[in-house]
Amino acid sequence: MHCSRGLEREGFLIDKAFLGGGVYSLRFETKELLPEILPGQFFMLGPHRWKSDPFLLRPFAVVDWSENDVEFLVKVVGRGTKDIVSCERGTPFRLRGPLGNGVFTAARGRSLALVAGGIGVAPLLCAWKFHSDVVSSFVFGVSNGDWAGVADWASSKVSGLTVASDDGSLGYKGTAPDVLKKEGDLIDEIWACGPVPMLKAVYGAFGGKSLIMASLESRMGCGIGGCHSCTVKTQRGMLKVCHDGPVFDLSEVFLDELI
Amino acid sequence: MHCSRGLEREGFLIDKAFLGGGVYSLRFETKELLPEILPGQFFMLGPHRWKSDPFLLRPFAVVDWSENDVEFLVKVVGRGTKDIVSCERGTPFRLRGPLGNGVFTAARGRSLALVAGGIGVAPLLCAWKFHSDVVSSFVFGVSNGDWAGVADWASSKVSGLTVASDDGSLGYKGTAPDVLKKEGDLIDEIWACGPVPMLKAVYGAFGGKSLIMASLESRMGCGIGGCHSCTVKTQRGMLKVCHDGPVFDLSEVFLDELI
Amino acid sequence: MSLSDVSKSLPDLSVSIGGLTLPSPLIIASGLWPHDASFWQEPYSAGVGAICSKGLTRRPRAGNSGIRIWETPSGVLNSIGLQNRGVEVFIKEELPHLAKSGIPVIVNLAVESLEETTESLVLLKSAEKDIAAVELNVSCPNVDCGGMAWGMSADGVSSVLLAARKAWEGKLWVKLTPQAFDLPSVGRAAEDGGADALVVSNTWLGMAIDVEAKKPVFDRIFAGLSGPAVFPLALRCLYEVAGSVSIPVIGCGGVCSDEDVLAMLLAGAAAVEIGSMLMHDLKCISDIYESLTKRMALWGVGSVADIIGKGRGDRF
Amino acid sequence: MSLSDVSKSLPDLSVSIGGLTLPSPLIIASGLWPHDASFWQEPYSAGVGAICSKGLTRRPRAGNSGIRIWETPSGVLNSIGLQNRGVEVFIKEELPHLAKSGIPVIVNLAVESLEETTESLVLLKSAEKDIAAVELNVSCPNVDCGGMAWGMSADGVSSVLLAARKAWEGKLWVKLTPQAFDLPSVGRAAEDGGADALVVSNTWLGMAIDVEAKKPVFDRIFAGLSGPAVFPLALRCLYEVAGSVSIPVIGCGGVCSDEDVLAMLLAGAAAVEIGSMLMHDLKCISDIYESLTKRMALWGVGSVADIIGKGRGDRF
Ligand SMILES: Cc1cc2nc3c(=O)[nH]c(=O)nc-3n(C[C@H](O)[C@H](O)[C@H](O)COP(=O)(O)OP(=O)(O)OC[C@H]3O[C@@H](n4cnc5c(N)ncnc54)[C@H](O)[C@@H]3O)c2cc1C
Ligand SMILES: Cc1cc2nc3c(=O)[nH]c(=O)nc-3n(C[C@H](O)[C@H](O)[C@H](O)COP(=O)(O)OP(=O)(O)OC[C@H]3O[C@@H](n4cnc5c(N)ncnc54)[C@H](O)[C@@H]3O)c2cc1C
Ligand SMILES: Cc1cc2nc3c(=O)[nH]c(=O)nc-3n(C[C@H](O)[C@H](O)[C@H](O)COP(=O)(O)O)c2cc1C
Ligand SMILES: Cc1cc2nc3c(=O)[nH]c(=O)nc-3n(C[C@H](O)[C@H](O)[C@H](O)COP(=O)(O)O)c2cc1C
Ligand code: FES
Ligand code: FES
Repeated sequence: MHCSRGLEREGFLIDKAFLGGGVYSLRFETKELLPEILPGQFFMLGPHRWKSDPFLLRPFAVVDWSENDVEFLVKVVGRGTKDIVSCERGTPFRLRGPLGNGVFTAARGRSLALVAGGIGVAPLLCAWKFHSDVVSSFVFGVSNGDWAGVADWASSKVSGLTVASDDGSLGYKGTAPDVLKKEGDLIDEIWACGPVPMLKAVYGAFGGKSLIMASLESRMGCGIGGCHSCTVKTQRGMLKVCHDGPVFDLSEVFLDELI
Repeated sequence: MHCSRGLEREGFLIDKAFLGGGVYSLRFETKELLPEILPGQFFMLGPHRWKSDPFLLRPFAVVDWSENDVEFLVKVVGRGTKDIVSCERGTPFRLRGPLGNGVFTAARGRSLALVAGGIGVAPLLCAWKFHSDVVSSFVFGVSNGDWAGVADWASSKVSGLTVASDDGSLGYKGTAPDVLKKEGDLIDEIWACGPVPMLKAVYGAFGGKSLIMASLESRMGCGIGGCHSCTVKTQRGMLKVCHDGPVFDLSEVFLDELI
Repeated sequence: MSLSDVSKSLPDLSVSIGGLTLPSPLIIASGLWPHDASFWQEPYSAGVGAICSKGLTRRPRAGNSGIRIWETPSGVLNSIGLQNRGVEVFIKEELPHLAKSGIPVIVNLAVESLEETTESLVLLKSAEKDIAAVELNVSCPNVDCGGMAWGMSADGVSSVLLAARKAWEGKLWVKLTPQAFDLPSVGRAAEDGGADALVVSNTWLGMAIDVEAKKPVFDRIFAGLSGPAVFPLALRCLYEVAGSVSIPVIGCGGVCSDEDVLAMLLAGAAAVEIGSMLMHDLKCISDIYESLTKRMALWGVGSVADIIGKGRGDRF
Repeated sequence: MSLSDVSKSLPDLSVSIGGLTLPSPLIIASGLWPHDASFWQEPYSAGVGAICSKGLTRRPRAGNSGIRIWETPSGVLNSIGLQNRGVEVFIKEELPHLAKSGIPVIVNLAVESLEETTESLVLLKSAEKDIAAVELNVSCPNVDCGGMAWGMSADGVSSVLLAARKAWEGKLWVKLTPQAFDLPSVGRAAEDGGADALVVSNTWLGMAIDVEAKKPVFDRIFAGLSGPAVFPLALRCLYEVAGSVSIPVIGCGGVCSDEDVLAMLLAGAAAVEIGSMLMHDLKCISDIYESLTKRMALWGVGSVADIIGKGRGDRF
């Protein structure tokens, strides 16, 4: 390996835990020291053995990090994630990051709620860890009991985590926005991450009242603003999730154009 | 897996040993019982994780086999062999075989010599094991001392193996055909496998006097005579190494057209 | 519907291609499968709708010298050069055994000159009962005279069809080349000339260089690219042609999975041919057949016809 | 020579392309690299011979709606649709910073109408000193008006060159499309029209279908295929064009390794452009540069010029 590879880092998978619901926690040890990572920032990654198929690295939000290790939650949804979680401990990985300039920025003195849907909990765990002092509540919505392991795992990290599930099999019955609505109307700011329908529900309930900062997803090529693959339509034009985001002020985003 | 997959079998890598000279011995346990395998027959194989890149299975001669295991020698020469030997024990493999109709057939009552060059020793080890009663000598030529591990390993299987090396660092100094020439002129039949120059030397020294049956190599697609990728030019036309061979009467083969 | 209910209502995978009914939309493409009846039966025959013969010529051909196959990223370059024993030997020594298998035989006939094509078709007529269709190959990139040249333009295809239709009244497919500039117009020429179906398409012209030897890998320099790498290109060609003709179009190029088959069908294919994937897995067709059946059952789709063309956008 | 001796006689990797000297034959292809000077320096700049800008148009373009990138076997389909801020903003806000990097800037100009092309070139003239060459992109498959249409025929390319050469006297490259029927003739038209070099070529027209959604993945249905999958096809195109023109030809399509670069050079390329591989590894170029240097030293080859065209067979 070379002395400086810029954002291209190498890491070894040192911990892998299956949490249920198709979700794994993966921890990598990096060879070099990591720079400071801000909540919402992400890495693109894949095992070194990916040469040309799979070809593209996959983006994942940082859940936690220290000087030379970094942790992600990976939900298996397709061939890339399937292959990533099949790797043994010790497997060398390509880790490109930290990426993203639009991040969750702590706003002291305001009431701040975090709301996560499913795997969207990942960047919010990072936000909580580094800004727990300013967070007033954290709601984690999941579809059903398959997520019990993930919910337990998250609860062990976040004191006072409120869990909700669509079918009531875990925590409150209802969606995360539903629960948030019950928690009180006076929220200055919301940090959100989850499926598009959840983001729409949050915006429907709190748009105009609270500032809603949401971490968005998009298919990515480069992760550095070069290829224009990952754009979302906003009031400021087509913006790049990898470079201008992934965290955006939801009031600027054309929610109906999200894929 | 299905009940009958014909020639497509599944096996697990159960043993891997590095023998030096870039050569590994690999042993696979198969799920189903194997049919009888004749010396010279081969398998096309690759780890199950090869989906589209690498795409083609690689051919390897059977070294040894029993009801449900089969052993190969694999020399690393390119990306496929490199990836194959990097697999851990337990890795599931696709094993297509046994393939080949032109095989080494024992000729009782005649003097028979085996001559191998480098990795060409593989099918001859199988021939020796199943026909040691009819073999009068077995010469194994290698380039240099890098092959010491392979030569030791082969010697442990073949009593009376004669080793020769180009630079004299192992056994006799000289090529395998040189050594064979010294061993005596009256050989009825020779079974040979090795690089094209070796085959030419054997033919130069014994052609017309002894029947020379040689296992040839060629780039392969299907292994079953379907794709016409693997042909060699012979006096009977373009013949398929996978289907008509891999063992051919060398007097029929246009040696200068071998690649 | 859950997977366990699937067996209750197995969908019908048979397809009809210009009047020819096949038990499955999965056809083995030309040049991959041995003319050896022992491979035209279980377990290899499971799920197979038809098998195309190796490209045949009027007279035997030895094929090309030198390296004939080379792996590329997710693809395969080949330069076989139509090695075959000629139409006559095929009819006498091979076809009868293959036909006995019960698998529909598609005879892939490589167009060299018009005369040879006519002669071959006249010979094939004598074995008509054993031939489900003739697939005219105007698209082989690996030979000098004829081959792909006929398929490059509408005019070339028209003259081939004119000659062929005089000698052969049975089912006639035309296998196009993606090297043609305007595939839809070539396809329309074939339709106008009386083709019953089109196959879109053959291999893509590529090459490789052996860097250490500092020379082209193949004696003929260029070779044909196939395999998963070309799937997105083949799908686009299929989509264009299927939108431009009214006869059935069979998709071919890089099909490897039930997803690929469904993509081709949704784009308008009446069936697919599978070639290179068989080198990767001799039994891929039965696996694809199974997963296709399951997926169709899950979708609640009763027949292949209900899928064909259902994924087309508004272009063409 | 052994590897340890390599450092003693490092070969010279600079190349000359129609009078323009670049420090390395490895050029970053258009559409992959940010117009952000922080990426135009170490460690990313190591081994880079030049960088092509994103395809620019006379006026800003928002690009295409919907999914813009899709992975295929060893390849990538893209449908970006030339999102860019327009030539004027580029000249004012971006180019000065990029030029300061010292890396030669190749301005990729997407040809829409002839008028717009002329206007853009006139504007670029004001920044001529910061521009190593203009690369006319007559090959973008992802836009409606113009784009690829200009590159499909010799006539189209001739008219573009006629207009362009009136407005731009600096170095002029033309980036061809592999969708053209007769690339050599299109290449000759560009040469005759005064191009200093050709780039062969852009992406290959493909498509994808989202099987579960039962519809095309891309809003525009078709998209451009790039990446390792297309390398054998791109190498063939390069080989054909390099044998048909006398200006330098730059290879582009699927280049991922030093072997690929050498194959392109041996086939006749004067340099290469590397695109998709950068998505796989932002730093691939410096790795390729290093291994290329080592390999050339092992071969005992002192300069890139000694390799160009040395692997050509006798065709063309
Ligand atoms: C900034 C960012 C952060 C992310 N953080 C996480 C995370 O912390 N944990 C996690 O599990 N996932 C995260 N994702 C999503 C993750 O990147 C995708 O699930 C993954 O790339 C899918 O790869 P695949 O090969 O398994 O899926 P594919 O086989 O390529 O596709 C399967 C499915 O995944 C979806 N998908 C594919 N690529 C993306 C993508 N880039 N973004 C969103 N959806 C995609 C598609 O809609 C498709 O339905 C994040 C995505 C982004 C953009
Ligand atoms: C019938 C038969 C039996 C064989 N038995 C053995 C064996 O027992 N042990 C063993 O180590 N090797 C054997 N080989 C050779 C082995 O198949 C190749 O070395 C292997 O396929 C190379 O794969 P690769 O991906 O590593 O090489 P690639 O990267 O594809 O190519 C690297 C080099 O390998 C050579 N090569 C590639 N494919 C073949 C091929 N099919 N046949 C010959 N050379 C090839 C090429 O000339 C090239 O120089 C046999 C080949 C055949 C045809
Ligand atoms: C080794 C090989 C031999 C082939 N021979 C023929 C042939 O004789 N006639 C023909 O029409 N097509 C031939 N083809 C083309 C295939 O039938 C098919 O059209 C092409 O490979 C694309 O499909 P695939 O990607 O599924 O392989 C051959 C392909 C390969 C790989
Ligand atoms: C995301 C993406 C965007 C591209 N944008 C442009 C462009 O704006 N102008 C252009 O001429 N080519 C563009 N291309 C084509 C590349 O420059 C290159 O010609 C092509 O991708 C083939 O090379 P590759 O296989 O190395 O990527 C783009 C390619 C990709 C993948
Ligand atoms: S992923 Fe390339 S610009 Fe965002
Ligand atoms: S490898 Fe296909 S015929 Fe021999």
